[in-house]
Amino acid sequence: MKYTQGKYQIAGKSALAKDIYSIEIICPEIAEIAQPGQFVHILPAGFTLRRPISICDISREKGTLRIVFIVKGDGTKEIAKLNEGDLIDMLAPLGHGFTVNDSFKKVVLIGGGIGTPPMLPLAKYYGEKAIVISGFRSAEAVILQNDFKQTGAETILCTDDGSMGTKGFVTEPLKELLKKGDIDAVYTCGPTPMLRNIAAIANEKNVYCEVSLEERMGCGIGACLVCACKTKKDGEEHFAHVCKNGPVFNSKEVIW
Amino acid sequence: MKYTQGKYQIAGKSALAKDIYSIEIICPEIAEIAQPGQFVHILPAGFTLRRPISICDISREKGTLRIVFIVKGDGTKEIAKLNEGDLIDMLAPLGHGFTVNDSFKKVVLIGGGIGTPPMLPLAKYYGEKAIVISGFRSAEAVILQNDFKQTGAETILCTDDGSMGTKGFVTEPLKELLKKGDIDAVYTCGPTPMLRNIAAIANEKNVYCEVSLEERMGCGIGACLVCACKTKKDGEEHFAHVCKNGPVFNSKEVIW
Amino acid sequence: MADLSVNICGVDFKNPVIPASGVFGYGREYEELFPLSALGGIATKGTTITKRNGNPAPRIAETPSGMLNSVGLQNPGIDKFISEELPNLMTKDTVILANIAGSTAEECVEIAKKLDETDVHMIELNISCPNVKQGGMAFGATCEGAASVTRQVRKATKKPLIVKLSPNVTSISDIAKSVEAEGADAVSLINTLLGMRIDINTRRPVLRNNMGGMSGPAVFPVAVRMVWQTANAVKIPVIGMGGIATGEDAVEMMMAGASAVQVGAAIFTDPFAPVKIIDGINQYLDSHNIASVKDIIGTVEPW
Amino acid sequence: MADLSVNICGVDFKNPVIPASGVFGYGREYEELFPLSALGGIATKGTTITKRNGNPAPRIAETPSGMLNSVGLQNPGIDKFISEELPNLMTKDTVILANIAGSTAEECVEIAKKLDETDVHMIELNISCPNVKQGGMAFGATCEGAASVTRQVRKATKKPLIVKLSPNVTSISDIAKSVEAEGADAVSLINTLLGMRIDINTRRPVLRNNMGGMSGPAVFPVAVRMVWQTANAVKIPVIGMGGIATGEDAVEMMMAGASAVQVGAAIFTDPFAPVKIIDGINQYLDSHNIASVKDIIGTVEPW
Ligand SMILES: Cc1cc2nc3c(=O)[nH]c(=O)nc-3n(C[C@H](O)[C@H](O)[C@H](O)COP(=O)(O)OP(=O)(O)OC[C@H]3O[C@@H](n4cnc5c(N)ncnc54)[C@H](O)[C@@H]3O)c2cc1C
Ligand SMILES: Cc1cc2nc3c(=O)[nH]c(=O)nc-3n(C[C@H](O)[C@H](O)[C@H](O)COP(=O)(O)OP(=O)(O)OC[C@H]3O[C@@H](n4cnc5c(N)ncnc54)[C@H](O)[C@@H]3O)c2cc1C
Ligand SMILES: Cc1cc2nc3c(=O)[nH]c(=O)nc-3n(C[C@H](O)[C@H](O)[C@H](O)COP(=O)(O)O)c2cc1C
Ligand SMILES: Cc1cc2nc3c(=O)[nH]c(=O)nc-3n(C[C@H](O)[C@H](O)[C@H](O)COP(=O)(O)O)c2cc1C
Ligand code: FES
Ligand code: FES
Repeated sequence: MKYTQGKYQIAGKSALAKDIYSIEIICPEIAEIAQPGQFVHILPAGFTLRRPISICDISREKGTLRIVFIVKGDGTKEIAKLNEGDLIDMLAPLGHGFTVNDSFKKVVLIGGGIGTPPMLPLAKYYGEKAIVISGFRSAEAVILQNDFKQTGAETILCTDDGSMGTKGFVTEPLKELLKKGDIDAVYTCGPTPMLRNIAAIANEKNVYCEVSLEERMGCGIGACLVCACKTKKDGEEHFAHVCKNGPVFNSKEVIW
Repeated sequence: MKYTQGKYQIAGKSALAKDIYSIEIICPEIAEIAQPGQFVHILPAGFTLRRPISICDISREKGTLRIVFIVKGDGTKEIAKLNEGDLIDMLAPLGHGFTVNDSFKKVVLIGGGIGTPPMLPLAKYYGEKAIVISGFRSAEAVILQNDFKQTGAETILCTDDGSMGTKGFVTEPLKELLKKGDIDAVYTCGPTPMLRNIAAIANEKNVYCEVSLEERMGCGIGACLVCACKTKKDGEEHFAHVCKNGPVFNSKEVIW
Repeated sequence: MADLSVNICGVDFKNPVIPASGVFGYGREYEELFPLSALGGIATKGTTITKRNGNPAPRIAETPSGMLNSVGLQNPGIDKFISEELPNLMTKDTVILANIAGSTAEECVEIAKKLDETDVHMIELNISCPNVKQGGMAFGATCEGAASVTRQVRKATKKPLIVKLSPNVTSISDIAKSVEAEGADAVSLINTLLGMRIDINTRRPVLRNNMGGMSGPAVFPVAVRMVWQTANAVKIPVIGMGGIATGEDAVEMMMAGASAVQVGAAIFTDPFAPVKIIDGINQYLDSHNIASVKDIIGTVEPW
Repeated sequence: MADLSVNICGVDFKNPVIPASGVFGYGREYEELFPLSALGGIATKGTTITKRNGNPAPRIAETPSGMLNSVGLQNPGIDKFISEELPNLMTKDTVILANIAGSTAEECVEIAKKLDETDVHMIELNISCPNVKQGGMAFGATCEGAASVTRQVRKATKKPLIVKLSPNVTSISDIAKSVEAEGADAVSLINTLLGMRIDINTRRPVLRNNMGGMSGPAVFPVAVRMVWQTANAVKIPVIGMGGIATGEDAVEMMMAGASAVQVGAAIFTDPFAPVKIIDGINQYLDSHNIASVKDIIGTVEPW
């Protein structure tokens, strides 16, 4: 694993929805090695702990990364104050990302709410082989749909209240897709109950499934053992660490 | 005593010398009642305690105050980051200022280093009746000399190293002036040893003398008893409070 | 507008927010900014039997998200407090907590007796001041010491008796139990955590008294923990303090088990802090559809 | 370039900066960022006799200028530490402090015996972990408990023995004296201050373990005070920690009496903190024309 820490310049910032911002960061040495599913660990000015945010886009040509985040508490509020030209303090790229496989013919990418951003690098990788299912509370919270379309992937949009796309949960279209039997893998990120349901569905159909988990972090690199999550491997239970062993896990390893 | 707290807009900022800044603040309700020798209590963003800074100029017409301060530690460094248009959090005007007297014919105002700013409102009040003695380490630290000249006051400049004005301490010209016997009052602000010497000299010549003291503060308004200084009144020793009983004291009351 | 009133030891507070002893003097200076009647109560500066000058200056230092003080109980003495400050305070339509801080148990008893003859609503017995050589924290450091001074003061007054505890102990809940057993009507906590800063250029302690008491947001998690442990250990009400700066902080402290809160260092940062905290509590209650602040006291559900 | 070397209990440190136990693992992850040989030493994660999973997550919370953790000594057990981590660490040209944390005195003894047969430079006996039910802070809360476990572990090893003390006590210097009397070669302090945060929307403690240990800049003044008191009470060296984030902080802690410093939470804020602190100490010494860092230890001049 390779990572570095420094202050990097922000090339651009935009608001995607209420309290949701997209930031592009100039960090060639990080962009060079970053993988889909990895994250960056950002220090909001004046805070003690860093905040983990998934990588939403990687441009090796431009030497930039893009992140998309929602203002949740004081730390993300502070990060949201940054503007084009400002410096952002990052430790990156971190974690074990998604396993991509060139031989896969058809994959499903499922993002729930602020879990959609890490699906974008996968959509770019798989292109027309990907079907992206995105789920949001309602129309105001919908983000990144054009970005997904531009990758060539097929997109399916769901909202809880039906204010945009289909009304209902992302698991409905997933079940439909899995019925046909030609899906090689499911990749997903979002709220834990959603991940658990998706893992169960994929498991039942015996489809390879990777989930991206969240846990509160200290170091972000595997040293402090703060970000424990229960996993099983070869039948044995043990505490893995989301920052280093994850955030992406084979869904069969996770103990929900 | 009347004071208020709020966030006020900065009308202008300039650098006077290395690490020394002048800030003009739009605060009509404070400017209306502020008196020479009073101070403002500024909260640097992110700090627990406020920082006391003397009022250097009061414009009732423009509704502004001016302060001049030196970057000393983290708090003043933070205040120095503020720029025109930014808001500054102030509790003001505070303290007991200088006693001015219309019947005085000739007064001496003595400022040492960053103790010169509070002399300016006095110079404006007394105009040609005032002789302003300013003392600085060296030429690079000299501030406010043009401002003093514009008040009509006579100005005498001393530097410790002789790189500008007369070489030597402010007490030398003071002694000369007091010899003539026509000085009604001495007002001074600066480092404690300087104040102590000036007080002794004025006392010896039986000239009325007021000194502006410094002490670390909490509330700034006389409630917390943090800013104690030893004084005597009617022969009795007691602990006065720089923020409320001062910062300006009759030099005879101070126990050095 | 939710119901903010609380009742502690039979005394009605219009809201649960009280400026802490030592930061608010006797209210005169803050009255320039807001009416004292807006406050739930006022804890007055710690009073000794005779006038005290306190420790030499500097008496304050800034620390990360907090501060140290070493004022050392400067006050005019109990007689002047009763003759010159209390009558004015009693007209302010708010609960007055007279904080007493004798250097010996006998001194505390004498002060309590004098206060017993006044109209003051409550007595807060400070057995936890870290800034004086005698009395102060020494009383509060052991269960026996705390119990003994409480027993004696208890006999001297029929006023509701709050004992203010030191956080500089191995088990604050044990101390709380020992003062409860001696008839304390409530406990308040935490007083300041003993700390020190050194000026590395002069190699001198920043405070002239070498050490001082730390307070402000930095200590908040320690205070919440101690209030929670204490509220689970005693049956009498707990008044919580230590680092409270916002309405949310006050709500958190009350959920931990505090029936009311005191606000210290935050007043230096923002002199309007107490009234903003009252507003903040009300906003929290309204936005969560909670009718009364009493409904949140001690409601944290441990894992 | 000043001389940064110090000697503690006969062990030479090239500089006085040591990442604290628990934040640095066994160094593998930070080695990606800087060579471990740059460090004065490394205190390894607290080791128990058998593998421990630690407490359930969340195990961390942010607080004003600080943090809480409730990891609860997750570690692979002493045998795996000795076979899989220690050999690698011993090649890194830095002093290795093996932190041990048994739940009983017997367990500590057993771990110490196993370490005695390795090349590890020093043993740091943690009698102060606030995040485990057994052992941990319980040992460190009384002089008798601290003395007893120290006495037993002392017999089990000839390695230099550092005892790591808890700040959650009435008198840390008394505890230090009692472990000194039983043959501790040094003491290190402070471990974390017990704290708690509550999520006011869910009414649940933020940490799944309800309480956790507070560290980071917020605790620095308390740590400086405790190091000063302890250094004045014992003759053995004191290793200081708690909130150190800059070279200036390290200098302040050493003036208070620390012969070396450990750095915990600051590493989360800035993974390069230990090397920046080494630089900062050097800069301070150079700009003050001080030839050796040894010349500042314990030099604060109280008023
Ligand atoms: C691997 C990973 C990738 C993530 N990617 C994204 C992303 O792309 N976009 C996005 O908006 N959010 C993402 N999150 C969630 C994001 O980290 C939190 O929303 C953020 O840390 C909240 O910080 P705060 O200061 O605003 O909130 P506060 O609640 O004030 O934070 C307090 C503490 O809790 C931690 N915390 C709070 N919520 C979470 C959470 N859900 N996960 C981990 N730590 C948390 C904070 O980091 C901080 O240490 C990701 C989390 C993880 C673990
Ligand atoms: C009545 C009064 C008027 C003043 N007027 C001016 C002025 O016009 N211009 C100017 O440059 N300075 C003035 N000072 C000094 C100024 O307050 C300090 O330089 C400033 O507080 C330092 O803050 P800091 O955070 O930069 O330093 P730090 O040393 O980091 O401050 C730490 C703490 O010590 C306090 N402190 C440090 N030095 C002083 C000091 N000399 N006096 C009082 N508190 C101090 C700070 O307020 C803070 O609480 C005045 C002080 C007083 C008491
Ligand atoms: C300047 C100052 C003076 C204090 N004086 C007293 C006092 O006289 N009596 C007392 O019981 N507590 C005193 N305290 C402690 C406070 O009442 C309170 O317990 C402590 O500051 C914690 O609250 P905070 O974090 O909100 O400041 C004082 C605190 C400060 C900051
Ligand atoms: C995440 C974390 C884990 C810790 N684990 C241990 C441990 O296993 N053993 C130990 O003795 N101290 C442990 N500590 C305490 C630190 O070693 C140190 O004493 C404390 O954090 C104070 O230093 P700081 O303020 O620099 O963090 C841990 C601290 C943190 C933050
Ligand atoms: S955050 Fe430190 S191990 Fe994961
Ligand atoms: S600073 Fe509070 S009394 Fe002067």
